[in-house]
Amino acid sequence: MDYNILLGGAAGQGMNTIGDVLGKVITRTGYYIFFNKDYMSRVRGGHNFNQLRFSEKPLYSHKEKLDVIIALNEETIDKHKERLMKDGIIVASSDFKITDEKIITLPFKEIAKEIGNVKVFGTVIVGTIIKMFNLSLDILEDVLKEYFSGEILEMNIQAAQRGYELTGNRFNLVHPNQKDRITINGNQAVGLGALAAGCIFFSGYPMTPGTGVMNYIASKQKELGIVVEQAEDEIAALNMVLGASFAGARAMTSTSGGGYSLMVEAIGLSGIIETPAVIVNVQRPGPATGLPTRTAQADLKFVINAAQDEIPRLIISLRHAEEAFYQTARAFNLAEKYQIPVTILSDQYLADTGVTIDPYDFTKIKIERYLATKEDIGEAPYKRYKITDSGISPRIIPGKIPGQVFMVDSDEHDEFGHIIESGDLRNQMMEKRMRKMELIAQDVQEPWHLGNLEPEVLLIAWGSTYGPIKEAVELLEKDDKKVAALVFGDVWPLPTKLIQEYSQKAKKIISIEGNYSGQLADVIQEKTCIPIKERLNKYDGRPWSYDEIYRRIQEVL
Amino acid sequence: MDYNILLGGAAGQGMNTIGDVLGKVITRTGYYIFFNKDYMSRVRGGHNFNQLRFSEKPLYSHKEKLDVIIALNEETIDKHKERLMKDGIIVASSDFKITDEKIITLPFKEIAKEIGNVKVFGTVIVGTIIKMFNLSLDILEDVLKEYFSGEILEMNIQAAQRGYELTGNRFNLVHPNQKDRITINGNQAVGLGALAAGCIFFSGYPMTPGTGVMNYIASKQKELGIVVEQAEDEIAALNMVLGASFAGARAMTSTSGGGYSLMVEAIGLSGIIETPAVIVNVQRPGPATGLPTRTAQADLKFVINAAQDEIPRLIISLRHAEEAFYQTARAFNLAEKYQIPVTILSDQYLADTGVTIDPYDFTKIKIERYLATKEDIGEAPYKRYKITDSGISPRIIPGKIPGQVFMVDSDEHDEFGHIIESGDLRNQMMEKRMRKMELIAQDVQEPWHLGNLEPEVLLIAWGSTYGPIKEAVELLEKDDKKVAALVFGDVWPLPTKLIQEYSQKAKKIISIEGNYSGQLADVIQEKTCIPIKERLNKYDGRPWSYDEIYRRIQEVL
Amino acid sequence: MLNTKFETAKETAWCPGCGDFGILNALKEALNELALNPHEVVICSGIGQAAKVPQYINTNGFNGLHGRALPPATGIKIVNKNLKVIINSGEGDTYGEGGNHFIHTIRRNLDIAHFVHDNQIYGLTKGQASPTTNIGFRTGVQTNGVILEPLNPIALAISMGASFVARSFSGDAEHLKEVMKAAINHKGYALVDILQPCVSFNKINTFKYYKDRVYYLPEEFDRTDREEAFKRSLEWGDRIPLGIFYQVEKTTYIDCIDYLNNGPALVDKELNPMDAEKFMDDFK
Amino acid sequence: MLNTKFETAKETAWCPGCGDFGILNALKEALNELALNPHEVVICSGIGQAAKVPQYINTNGFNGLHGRALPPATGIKIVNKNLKVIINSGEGDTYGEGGNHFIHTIRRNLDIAHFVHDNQIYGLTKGQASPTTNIGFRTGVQTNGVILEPLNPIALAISMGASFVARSFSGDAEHLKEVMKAAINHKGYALVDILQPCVSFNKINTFKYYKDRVYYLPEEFDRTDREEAFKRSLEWGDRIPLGIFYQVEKTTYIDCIDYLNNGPALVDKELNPMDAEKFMDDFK
Ligand SMILES: Cc1ncc(C[n+]2csc(CCOP(=O)(O)OP(=O)(O)O)c2C)c(N)n1
Ligand SMILES: Cc1ncc(C[n+]2csc(CCOP(=O)(O)OP(=O)(O)O)c2C)c(N)n1
Ligand code: SF4
Ligand code: SF4
Ligand SMILES: [Mg+2]
Ligand SMILES: [Mg+2]
Repeated sequence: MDYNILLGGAAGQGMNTIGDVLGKVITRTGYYIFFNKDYMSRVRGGHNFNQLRFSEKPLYSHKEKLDVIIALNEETIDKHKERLMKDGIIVASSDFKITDEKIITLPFKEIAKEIGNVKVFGTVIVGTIIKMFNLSLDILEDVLKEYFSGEILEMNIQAAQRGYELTGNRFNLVHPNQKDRITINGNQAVGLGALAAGCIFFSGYPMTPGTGVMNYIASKQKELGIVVEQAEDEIAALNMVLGASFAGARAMTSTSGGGYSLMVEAIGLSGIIETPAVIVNVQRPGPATGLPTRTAQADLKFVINAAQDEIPRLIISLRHAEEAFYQTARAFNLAEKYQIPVTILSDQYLADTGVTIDPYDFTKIKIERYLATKEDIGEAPYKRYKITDSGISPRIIPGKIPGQVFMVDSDEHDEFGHIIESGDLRNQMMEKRMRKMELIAQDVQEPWHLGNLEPEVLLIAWGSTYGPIKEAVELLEKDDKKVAALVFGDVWPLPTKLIQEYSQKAKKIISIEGNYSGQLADVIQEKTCIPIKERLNKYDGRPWSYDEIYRRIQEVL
Repeated sequence: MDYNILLGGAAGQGMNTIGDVLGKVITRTGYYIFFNKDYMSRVRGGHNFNQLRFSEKPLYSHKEKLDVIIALNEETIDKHKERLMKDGIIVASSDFKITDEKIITLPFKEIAKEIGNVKVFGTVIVGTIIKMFNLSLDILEDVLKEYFSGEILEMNIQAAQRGYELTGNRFNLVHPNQKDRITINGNQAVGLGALAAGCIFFSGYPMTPGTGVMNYIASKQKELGIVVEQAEDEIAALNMVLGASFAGARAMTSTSGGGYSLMVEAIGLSGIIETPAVIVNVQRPGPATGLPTRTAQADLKFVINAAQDEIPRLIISLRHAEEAFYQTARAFNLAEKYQIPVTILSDQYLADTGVTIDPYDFTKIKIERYLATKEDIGEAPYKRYKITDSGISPRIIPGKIPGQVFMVDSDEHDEFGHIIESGDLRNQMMEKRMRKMELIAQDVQEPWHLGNLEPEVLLIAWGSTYGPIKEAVELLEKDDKKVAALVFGDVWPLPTKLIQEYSQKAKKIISIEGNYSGQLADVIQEKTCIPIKERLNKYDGRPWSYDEIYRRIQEVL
Repeated sequence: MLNTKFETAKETAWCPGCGDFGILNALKEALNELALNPHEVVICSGIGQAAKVPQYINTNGFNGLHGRALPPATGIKIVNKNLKVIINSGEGDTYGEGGNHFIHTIRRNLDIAHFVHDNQIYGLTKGQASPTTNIGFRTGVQTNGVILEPLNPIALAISMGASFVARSFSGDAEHLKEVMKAAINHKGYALVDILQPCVSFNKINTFKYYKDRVYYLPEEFDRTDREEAFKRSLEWGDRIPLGIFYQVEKTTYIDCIDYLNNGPALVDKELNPMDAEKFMDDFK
Repeated sequence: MLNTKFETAKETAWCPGCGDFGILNALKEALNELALNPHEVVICSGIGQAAKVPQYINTNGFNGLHGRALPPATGIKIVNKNLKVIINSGEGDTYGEGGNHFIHTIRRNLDIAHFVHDNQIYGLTKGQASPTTNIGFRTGVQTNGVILEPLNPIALAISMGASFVARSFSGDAEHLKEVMKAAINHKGYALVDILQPCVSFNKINTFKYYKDRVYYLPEEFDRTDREEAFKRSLEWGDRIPLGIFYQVEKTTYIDCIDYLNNGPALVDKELNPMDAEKFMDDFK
């Protein structure tokens, strides 16, 4: 079973709450949900929609076909009814003028008015849906209790009951039983990962869709006794993070492409002062302001090459909310291990989409600081940039070892961090820093492999396209197509083993990306000279869905 | 003949004036000079040196071997005497304590004191050198008249004469006769090109070595009635340029890598609002502050990929002061033709090196504005972003056509520049903009070819390495090596015809670049999948010299 | 809809009740009363709710980057002094991300008018503290309430030597329009900080909040006294002064450059490559 | 060479006669007299001649990007309140490229001391106008002389609500040292704008120029009166006041956050992944 509900209306109509409440009820009933949001860059009005798909099996993508459309306004029906399945239904308020055989209009607004609060209108609808899917009104009431209290809670419970009574059961479900899963989105997963990893300082400047990470961490700052500081701009944000990190804190910032642009110079700084930083870029379509609330995977080559000259760095793209948590924690460890900036590439699709997964295993998170002790560095004057075989120099933090001081310097410097002009020393320092890339390359994870082991067609992708591709590949395999996909998480330094291996087997390589030119394909060509000529690129600001990928691949096979 | 004079001392000792004056005398005598500067990031002290090479044939590189060392301090002798030819000489002040058979010590300081102004000390030395090379004291006096006046001039003329009388003729030269050439450095050539191209607004923030472009243009602002505005930061600089350009001005900014980092967001803006801008990045070694006064070619991949998402753009690297002038003018035309940001990549070596060339032919400069007229756009409301086959929309400037207004918008927009959310329109706009890349690709110039037409070894390079490679290839050809070089000027979009062609012929391809990893080689791999495995990379902040390239290529042959 | 040349058919994306509507209307009426034509005007903005103004008015517009409304305005005005250049943007845009441009644009004293929609919140990004948010205000980021001292734009502009510094309120259409006209007519840089209720994210500084507190600077207030202006600018809280705090004549940027002042606009200059040929002599 | 714990063997790259020497020496003496140890101190700077201070003193140092001295200082102080955080940088670095951080750092009121070497010129890049260069000053870029109104750091800081605002002069070692000590001891953000002759590029605002003009704020001057301080701050020209213009007690950033104020420094916190495990409940 695999149901798909669309909830559409204008900004400000409370759609997110309806979706969240419904999602919680469904999750607690034992289903996996996939809950994505399509919204405009405005606070009221316009046309937004959420899609809530659920199944007793894990879900990885939204889908096109709809079973239910819940229309908070008439526009929703116009825009989406084409996607409705033959036996699908549209649930609408009885004051709507549109007529269509699939529409069930119900007096949601009237009931809300009767209860005495127009705002409970959404809860009436939730009640109705609960009934249609044979879900539990008790669970719904539990969830409402977490959202509301007092009189408002009473009204909502009443609203739920009245909604529940409005109609009958429509979809015959036998509910599963597993109940302690979590439903989390990408921004929350990154935030939680950062908290688990011991991030004690966060500085950022709001930018959709990266703000969610800051919001999440801020919501826990008091409880954990950590600090989230809103900076005056993104330049300040990353420079504050570097100051905090220099002083010994695990520190992080999050933004989107425009803010990342402003951080570019400080990314170079992180590289040359060898001070760790974790920077989350939640991608949205550009150029410049672009489409603020939509999705893209179009900053790959930008973040790989951001800042003048060359530095060692690591770029991790996130494929799924599940790994987002673990990868964020890993980012902190590797940033400190190599004393480098680590960029986490997320995107709006991943960031705003709630998915149901097994709870994270916090015991798997190890905080590895790689700090040198007094004993490690000995009595001699401390060399912050000691030239070593690995390229990694022992790192201490200021103020902790009486008698030892050090400085970090954005100029090219000697082992003590003091400014130099010598070509020789410059070479040594550049080589020392870049040597770290060789070790990082060993820590880098090969792409995830999906599908056939001896594929004729090899799909190449990265980041959040993983989910849709996973479902598409499963369908293609059912059609007996010899298809495999390599979906990259770590993208820089580029892991090349599997791509070398599979490109030899496959007759055809097709990249699937969320950008105009096929950026990962370019990077693969740059690093391996394996030509990737067929490129499926999507850049309309919307995520790939598995059905779309399935269709497009069928076309080219 | 081919003489090489080194002038070394501390910052603040007047070395640049000595070099400039001497250079002018030599140029006016009919020689070609190549005058490069090696200086530290400080105002006084340290060790700086200039190298003045001259010949009756055009010169393209500095060289290692020296004929004369003029030592303003003792350190100069220590640092450079190894490079002195067997019959070379060192000219030093008689108060120096160092002894060496090649040293001629002369009482420069005493003479200056006798004249009554220690500052004329440098002119005494120039007088001496003039005599040694059998140059004309009259020409020297003419040059001095352009630098000084009144009493100071008198003292300098006296100093020149006294210096001239101090020693005899050392090098036997028969002087050539051609006399109206110019000696110009890369920053001046870019500035002059911009003025010729009708740049009427320049905004920048000082950053070595990019400041020279701003200084040059500023020096002419009053005479031409144009404006140079020093911005509060580089972000403001490029945004001002975009405002000015929107309003109809040809406008420009110059900076170095750190400043370019800060311009990244506005480069994306230029792309999406389709407003032309010319941005000069005079490269220096990074990361971050790096080595402020030294040279590098390490921002190539950075500038190609700067800014979130993708925009059409053109990157022109400068190979020589001669083309710097014409390419800058071309940059303005192409920026307006395609309504894009054009980045000019220069570097400290090119920027600060004076070379003698034939005067520029200003009649070759055509100012092509590509602006639409009232008639072009007609009566209907004007569409700034009209979707056309070429991707180029008719551009007008505000205020000129009563009844017509328009807006530019950093958000994704419709044909009128108004913010949109539609995926369809987004696709159309993205495609419209990126379609321009196809046309730009046709305007892009193939690399310069040097050497053999059927080479066994193919060298690949870009930008200012051109000069040293040119001389090195000539030497290798004299050794009967079948060597050719392709030296790229336009680097993005990458012209691929010649590289495709020559890579088929050559058995070995070697890239020679001024960066750590071989960035052009990477770009070629990305765009053509032609593997470039041998890479000679220099990243010590010093320029390649032809002798060094010659030696390194011999080693690998 | 008003009946001016500046109307457009475009539907706004603002929340019903937002103070931005009042500002947009006042702006259109001010332009209209000043008998300006749409093509003579350029409105520059950054990104934010306020910054959408150029989208909804029939003039030329430069809707640039967040925080960067002023530098393009500067470039435009320098190269074409004949355009009326107006900036409408949010206080986050202006005093937050764009703070550096704000202080340096004042120093340039170009003849431009700057209208800051000050809702004491980041509206478009859904309610984080802005530089003018009051201490104690709680948001999703400032979960314990704002602890940074709010920036006082009036005091700051006066300290930077701005030649026209005013405050108005989106809730008083007439006052706002008149102050806007004065700002546009003022020869030099003119700042108007406009109190603007955000009905969605600022439930503290509401229409009523402002209405209860604002008062008008008295007729006899001496707008040319900088120290007095500074003193008044510190008033904030129970009583919030509206009006022109400071206005003096001061040479503008264009005044200082002879050929800009007395010549045609830069963009009207004929371009000829040969004009620069003589500079080659320097290199001989 | 002085005889403090803060000496280093490193040769400076400054011009002989530069005012930066006096500032460096005063700083070392001030730290010495405050009985601080090198490892307890971090000096942050941007890029410029002034910004080389951390290179020449035996403390911890963060020599960051041009214009960006303050944000790292902010990050450092927030996570380790036990460090003495001092910023030394040029006026171009601070008020030009870094202007936005300057105004917002004041708002945070962290307990840090900020020493601005104000030579009214961009020294390291060889003599362009800085935000404080006087009108009319000619440079290679400002070929007709500066036309932008100079930024008045004292007035600006006072308008922004800084809790300690002072001016001193590199030519008066004793005064400078004492003001530095007061700034370091001040609980909260303390600005000292220091007049500093640049012998190479500023031939107008020389040692003598300053010496002839400076005077000391009188003993009886009331440093807690903001309006009076503002008034005094406008004095510039024939007479330039030195001293502490304004000093008040104000809650600092750290004061406002209970667990920072009463707990250990953030960097001394034990990190344990399990502390966050409970937050998973929110997602059930
Ligand atoms: C570089 C960059 N950083 C952040 C953002 C996100 N952003 C858009 S509007 C805004 C704040 C707007 O606040 P304000 O200027 O007060 O305008 P309002 O929406 O309140 O009218 C932010 C932070 C952005 N677009 N670009
Ligand atoms: C992003 C960036 N822009 C420009 C520069 C070049 N730069 C270095 S120092 C400096 C000015 C320094 O002036 P100031 O801060 O007054 O210091 P001073 O040298 O006068 O002490 C500039 C513009 C830079 N390093 N980085
Ligand atoms: S969020 Fe606030 S500022 Fe934005 S439109 Fe709504 S009410 Fe206005
Ligand atoms: S240039 Fe000026 S500021 Fe820099 S060291 Fe020399 S005198 Fe000092
Ligand atoms: Mg606002
Ligand atoms: Mg300075």
